Amino acid sequence: MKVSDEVAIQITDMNKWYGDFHVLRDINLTVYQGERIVICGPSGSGKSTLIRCINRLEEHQKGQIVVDGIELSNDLKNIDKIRSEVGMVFQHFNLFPHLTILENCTLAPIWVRKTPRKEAEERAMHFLTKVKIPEQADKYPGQLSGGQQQRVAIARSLCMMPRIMLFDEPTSALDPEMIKEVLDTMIELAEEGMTMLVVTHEMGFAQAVANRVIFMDQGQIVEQNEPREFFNNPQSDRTKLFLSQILGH
Amino acid sequence: MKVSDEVAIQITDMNKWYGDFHVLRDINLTVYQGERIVICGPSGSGKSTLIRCINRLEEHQKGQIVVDGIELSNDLKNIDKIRSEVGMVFQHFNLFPHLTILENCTLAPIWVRKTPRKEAEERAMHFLTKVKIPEQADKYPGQLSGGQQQRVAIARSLCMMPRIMLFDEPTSALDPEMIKEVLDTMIELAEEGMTMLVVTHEMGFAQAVANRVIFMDQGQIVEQNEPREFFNNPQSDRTKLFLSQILGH
Amino acid sequence: ATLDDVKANDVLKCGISTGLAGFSAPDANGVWQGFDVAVCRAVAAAVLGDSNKIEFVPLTTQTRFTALGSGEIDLLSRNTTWTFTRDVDLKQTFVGVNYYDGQGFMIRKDMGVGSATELDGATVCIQTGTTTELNLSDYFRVNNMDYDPVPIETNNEAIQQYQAGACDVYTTDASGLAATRATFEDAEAHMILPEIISKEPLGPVVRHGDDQWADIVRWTLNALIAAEEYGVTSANLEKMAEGTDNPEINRLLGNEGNLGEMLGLDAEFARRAIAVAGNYGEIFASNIGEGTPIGLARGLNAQWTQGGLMYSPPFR
Amino acid sequence: MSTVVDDGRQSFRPSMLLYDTRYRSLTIQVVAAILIALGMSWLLWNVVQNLAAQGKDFSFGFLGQRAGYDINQQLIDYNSNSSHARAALVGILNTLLVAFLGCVLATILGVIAGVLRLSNNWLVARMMTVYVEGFRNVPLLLWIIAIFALMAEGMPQPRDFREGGDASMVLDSVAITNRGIYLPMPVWGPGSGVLLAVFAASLAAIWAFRRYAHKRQEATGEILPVLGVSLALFFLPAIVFYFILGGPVSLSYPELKGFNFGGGLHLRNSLIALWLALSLYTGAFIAEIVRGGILAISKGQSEAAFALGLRPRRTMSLVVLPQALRVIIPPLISQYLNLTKNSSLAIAVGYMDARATLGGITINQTGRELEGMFLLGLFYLVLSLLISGVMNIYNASIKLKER
Amino acid sequence: MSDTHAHTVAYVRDTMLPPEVPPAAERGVIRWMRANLFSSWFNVLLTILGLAVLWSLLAGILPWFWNSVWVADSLSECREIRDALHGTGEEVSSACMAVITERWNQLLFGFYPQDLYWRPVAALIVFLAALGPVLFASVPRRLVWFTAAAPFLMYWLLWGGSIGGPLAVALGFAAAWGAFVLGSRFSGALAATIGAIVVPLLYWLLLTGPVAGLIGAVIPIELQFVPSKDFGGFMLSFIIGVAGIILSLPLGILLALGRQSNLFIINKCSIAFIEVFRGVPLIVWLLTASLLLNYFLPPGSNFDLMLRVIILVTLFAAAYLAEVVRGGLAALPRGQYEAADALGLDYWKAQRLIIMPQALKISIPGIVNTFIGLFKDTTLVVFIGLLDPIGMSNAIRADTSWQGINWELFVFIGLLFFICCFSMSRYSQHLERRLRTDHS
Ligand SMILES: Nc1ncnc2c1ncn2[C@@H]1O[C@H](COP(=O)(O)OP(=O)(O)OP(=O)(O)O)[C@@H](O)[C@H]1O
Ligand SMILES: Nc1ncnc2c1ncn2[C@@H]1O[C@H](COP(=O)(O)OP(=O)(O)OP(=O)(O)O)[C@@H](O)[C@H]1O
Ligand SMILES: [Mg+2]
Ligand SMILES: [Mg+2]
Repeated sequence: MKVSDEVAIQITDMNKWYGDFHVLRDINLTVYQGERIVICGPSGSGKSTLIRCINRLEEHQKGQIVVDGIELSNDLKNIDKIRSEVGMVFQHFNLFPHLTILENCTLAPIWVRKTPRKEAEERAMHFLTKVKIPEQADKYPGQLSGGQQQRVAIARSLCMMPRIMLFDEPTSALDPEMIKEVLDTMIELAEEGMTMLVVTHEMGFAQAVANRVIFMDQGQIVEQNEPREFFNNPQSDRTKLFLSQILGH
Repeated sequence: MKVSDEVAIQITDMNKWYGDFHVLRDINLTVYQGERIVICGPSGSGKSTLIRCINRLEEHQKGQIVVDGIELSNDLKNIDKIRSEVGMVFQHFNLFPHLTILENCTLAPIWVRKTPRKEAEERAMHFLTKVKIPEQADKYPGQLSGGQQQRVAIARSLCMMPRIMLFDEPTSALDPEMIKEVLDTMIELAEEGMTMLVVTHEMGFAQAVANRVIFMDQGQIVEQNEPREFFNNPQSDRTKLFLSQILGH
Repeated sequence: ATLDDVKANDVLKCGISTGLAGFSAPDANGVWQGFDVAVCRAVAAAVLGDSNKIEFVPLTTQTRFTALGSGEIDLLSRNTTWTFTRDVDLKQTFVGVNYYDGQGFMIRKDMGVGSATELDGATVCIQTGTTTELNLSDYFRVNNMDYDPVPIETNNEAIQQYQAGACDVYTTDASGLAATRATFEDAEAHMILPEIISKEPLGPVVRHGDDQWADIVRWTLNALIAAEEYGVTSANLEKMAEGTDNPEINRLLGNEGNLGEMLGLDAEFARRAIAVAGNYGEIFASNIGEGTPIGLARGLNAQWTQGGLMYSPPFR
Repeated sequence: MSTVVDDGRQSFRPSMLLYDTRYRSLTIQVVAAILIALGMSWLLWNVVQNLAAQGKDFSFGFLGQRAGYDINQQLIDYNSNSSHARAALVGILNTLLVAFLGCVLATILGVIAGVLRLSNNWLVARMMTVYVEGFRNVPLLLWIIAIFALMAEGMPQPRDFREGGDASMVLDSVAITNRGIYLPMPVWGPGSGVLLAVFAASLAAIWAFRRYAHKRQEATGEILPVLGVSLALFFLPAIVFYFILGGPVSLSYPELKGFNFGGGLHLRNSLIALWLALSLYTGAFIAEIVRGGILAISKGQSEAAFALGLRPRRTMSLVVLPQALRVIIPPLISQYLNLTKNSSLAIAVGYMDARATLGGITINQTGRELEGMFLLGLFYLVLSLLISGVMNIYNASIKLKER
Repeated sequence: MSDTHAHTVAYVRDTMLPPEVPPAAERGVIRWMRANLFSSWFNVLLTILGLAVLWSLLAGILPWFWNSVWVADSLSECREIRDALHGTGEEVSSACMAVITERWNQLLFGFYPQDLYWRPVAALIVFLAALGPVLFASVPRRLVWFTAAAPFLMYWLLWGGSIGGPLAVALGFAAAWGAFVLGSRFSGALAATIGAIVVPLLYWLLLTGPVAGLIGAVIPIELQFVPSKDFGGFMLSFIIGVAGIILSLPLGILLALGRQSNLFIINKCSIAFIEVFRGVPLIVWLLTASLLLNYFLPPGSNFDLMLRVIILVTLFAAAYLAEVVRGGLAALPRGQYEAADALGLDYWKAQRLIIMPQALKISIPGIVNTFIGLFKDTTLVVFIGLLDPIGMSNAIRADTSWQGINWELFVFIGLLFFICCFSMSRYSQHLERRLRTDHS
């Protein structure tokens, strides 16, 4: 798997507070183009917050986040630019229930990218085929299973042709059978060289595709390493403890 | 496990109709003190109705039910007496959401048994400890998981010191992990010699603790036997069919 | 100016009552009829040449003056009493009197009351928002009597309350009482007490500060009154309009002089006004006179020549 | 790779007013504030112009002038020589009176109808459905007018109470006429102070007894008959003392004098009609709220209580009601709000409420519609803000319990 | 592991029992009566009480209605006919329904010209048809255009005049749309929004008149003009109610957004507006419309009372709708906002494409209920001299022929309102149920 030297995301000394609560502390992270990073850590450690900061669903208070050469600041234009570069897949899919699958996928290209409808639909069908549900295009989200919905959510993000994809526990709301469907889709994506940040506890996935695994605790990056080292030879005690719980059960 | 000769429940030629629908037909059943009976059967066969008749949540129209020597009739005093002798655990727990766990457990002892509050609370804590959630006593039901709620429901019934416990599919609304918690609690109870009537499809539980398994269909008791015989050597065709479905999946 | 507006819109906006028997009420075809309405029609005919170029705006007691003040209507012809405060303080201009009324009392005969002075302690039904309330209060206070007012929003409800005996007495303008009594199933069982406790000169009202318009309405009304005085009726109007030997009639009907032009209208304005429904007497007779269910006698509203108060200044 | 870092952090550029999240909201708010202020001042400017054109001013001086009209129902002293301000006050008190009475009766009717709609008595449940749907789907105004008319036509006139008339007083003390209901009125004689004191004492005793009963139950589990004892404490001492003191409180009975009944307490038809109509109408809405509240408590709750041996009455008071009330009370209070506002329909029956005095006759007599309507609106606004304030406090308090 | 004990009886049933009929007391009518009418002494009491009430009501109403006189020219004629039929001796209660047969058209349409009754009816049909795309998912989306055009069509049908007027006004919206599209193409979204507000305003202020004339000249389609003072009866109530709801919807949405907004000034202003309009009774607002609105407009401006009423009713309804829509907004999961953000949609696009379509759908039952309330409340316009059904009944009773008649009119009006409101409220309950199942 190739990883270029180009920096996709550069986070420097980033800090975030919720009110008085210090959620993220001095985060430093460089993600290269084409890298696939898995983030894990105990609940409440700030994983979600970290990736939500990257497309500015949350505001950080200190430090710098540069995505694709654009610094995230209060400038709305930059935010818009970054958001259309960065796709995000949520734990609960968050499909738009009042639109068909196809409309879900074409909405942002049409209204944000100003793609002609026809082109947008073709592209949507392309990505829906990729996630293996082209035949569902005219259904509504409520008519699909969880796994299918999550794949639609992935296709919806892809339709914006993002250079970076963020996944926030994309499989944790799914039944075991469906997890596999979604992971397969993600693996396929990874193989195509998409830059990906994935919050997940699916260690199998991490071992299969990640370039790097990052372990967070109490708002800090405690350890990062390539997957094999990370799982077989964790350095920090916290990581060891965490891994014993995760893998044990 | 000891089973005494004393009769706890005696049902003779009992019939019940819902409107024109004949739900229970000629039920004859004798339950001895300390016996543990599992009732199973296809959906709609009248299992719930049968055990609800025993504490008069439903009225029967023909035949006789004698609980602990008291015949169930329209006499309100008898009904009250029987209800405080017979505990019941529902499929959906039916905890009182506006009261804390402790208050749920002390409500009936205080208002029905006229126990002083202190004593009632001590007893409640005792039973909550028994079902392994003493630390939740001050929470509200909405803050507990399903398995915890069902255990509270069991504790709540136990606080009335009933001589007989009825369970109506106590685990069927629960997630798999939680089923175990609740079954463990019930097994413990069984081991203490409580008279129990349990409507359940947990065949493992039946084999582990039941003295007798009763199979119902179309409002009738079709077969009853001790568990080993019942599972290994069912007599009636219906029972065979039912067991093949239940155990198969 | 109002006249220009009216001409420009080609319609006269006339404020009337939302419903008062004999004075303004819609018939089965939705056409407004009545004594007050006739004044509007006469003005419309005089100004616009067509008695149907009117927009009737039904008004309640509460909304009438505001509607006039804000220009929502050009002319208010809604049994409105001419009082000092209304004229001076509330800034309305009363242009004349088309009906001399007075507040009276109606009571069941079998109550055995013969005079308003015997009404001590009575329950009195009364319409709110009118001068009636103030008059009533003053009358009982002056005569040192007690009463229990039952204020009601509409005439209909007042009648219903009165008929059901929820009040002993119904008080309103005597014309209204008569009109009301006439429709009772047992009209004979009710009487109107002899006392009239107030003066209620009812007349059309226009906005303060537009003298020309006030003159037009005033003289249209006067034309109707004068026409009766001179015997101009709808029957002989055509003939008289050809010219008579009475110069006053000639001036009235526009055959002589240029009274119409002075008003800013044409010479035949009065002729058209009279042509709508006849002279004052005819209007009276056809809407509220003794031949109608209302059955009002002319009384004070007879011509001055017949002992009444109807008196038009000369057309000269 | 080189990153183009936007170093506009420090330096301020005008475009940031629009595109910088920090300033953007400020910009929008300032623009909105300016627009709103402009709109307001435009309206005010027009008012000033119009007032000038009509030669009027804006002043509340008219409130001090003599009102000159009579008000038939006064909770405080008033006659036609009083000022307009006092007339307004009389009207406001009348509004509050009918709103209060209406809320009480509407609640009673609504609870009864809501419970009966769930009754297993088919006939009664159907009749309650007809009541609820009938009142909810026909304009309140029509009901007010109809009930007023019905009362006028359906009840005897005072003269029917004369010799030979076909009406008579209930228990010789209450006269129900089509002018209203005449009730006996208590007359406080000497010694009635003692009676009041006794009454206050029994209220205190009830409170003390309840506390004692609670303590005792906590300690021994015994349940004392709280309701019975409370009722006894409420009535008995007062009655006993009444006779001991030789009946210090007498009743003045209504009596037919002249045209009307005199003496006693007169509840006017307009008040009763408005009160009934408001209560019946709002009661229909409350019935639905109550029904919804009870239905929201699943059957499982009462079954669980029954299975624990709780009697139906205890089940109601300990399990169903505490839960149902949480669902019921917030919408109930907004119904109170509606009822209060709807009481302004008093205009249809000539009940002299705030709208009729301040917003009606006073405006009519003085021509001060701007000032009058302003005060009237302010009164209603303050009233509803008060009521909804209470509602918010209550909502917050039950939320707290749920945690 | 269970040990056998003495009592265990293995038992197998070899023949299944057939269902039996329940004992006599548990069957048919008897059971029904016992269960539904006489299940306890309290219920017996209730049943008897209920029957007594029912009896007394029916005994009063039925003969009155049964003896109705349907054809007569006046109340006195009614009485004569009644006396002729039933004799003068005793009091026979008899309704004089002739007032309805003679005046039903006024109660329904006011003074609308009789030969043009088809127009309000057609407007009603247009209204119902326009609701289709909003209320039913099965109706093709494209018909939304018809819904958008419906208000103008209804206006034209009701008031008549040249088709130029409504078309010219509608063009303003087209202009707004055009300005928005052009603006967003060539400059930012903000410019587009400003353009979409300013352009139509300028157009309406300056150009509508000439454009209307022009269109009128080009397309000479004209209906007879009917002034709004001829509107009355139910038609008036309905128009005020419908106009109030339709016009208040955009304002209500904005207020709801304002109330949800975290911009301090906008938030507080929205709250103030909502509280003021909800806190003061409608009748006070109506009196304001008739007594005061002119004070707030430039001197000399003066327009139709009905229009003024519609303006205040709109503001009033907007405050209520804002709360309804706010409920719908609150019911949307946060994820929907976040997903829209993450896709790069800006605030207005997210609102328009994602949030509002869902929130409004959830709010439809609430909107229908608001409409029912408003429709009933339109009867209050009687107090400012508009001739709604109740006002109309007053006017009819001012005719000497019908003075003194009451109940027949009340019953007729009440019945009509009941039918309208009851069916609407049933429908909204149905919607609520459907929404509940849709969402769970
Ligand atoms: N909007 C918020 N306001 C205040 N605190 C918050 C908010 N969102 C999250 N937090 C807190 O911030 C901390 C980090 O939250 P975050 O969701 O990032 O954790 P996480 O690592 O994703 O956990 P999980 O595995 O449970 O999703 C938690 O302690 C959480 O309680
Ligand atoms: N209140 C009722 N009125 C009418 N019929 C009822 C009522 N309750 C239950 N029934 C019917 O009686 C039959 C027996 O119901 P019951 O609940 O006892 O079945 P069950 O064996 O417990 O089934 P399940 O396994 O689904 O709980 C069913 O056909 C059911 O439809
Ligand atoms: Mg998370
Ligand atoms: Mg069951």
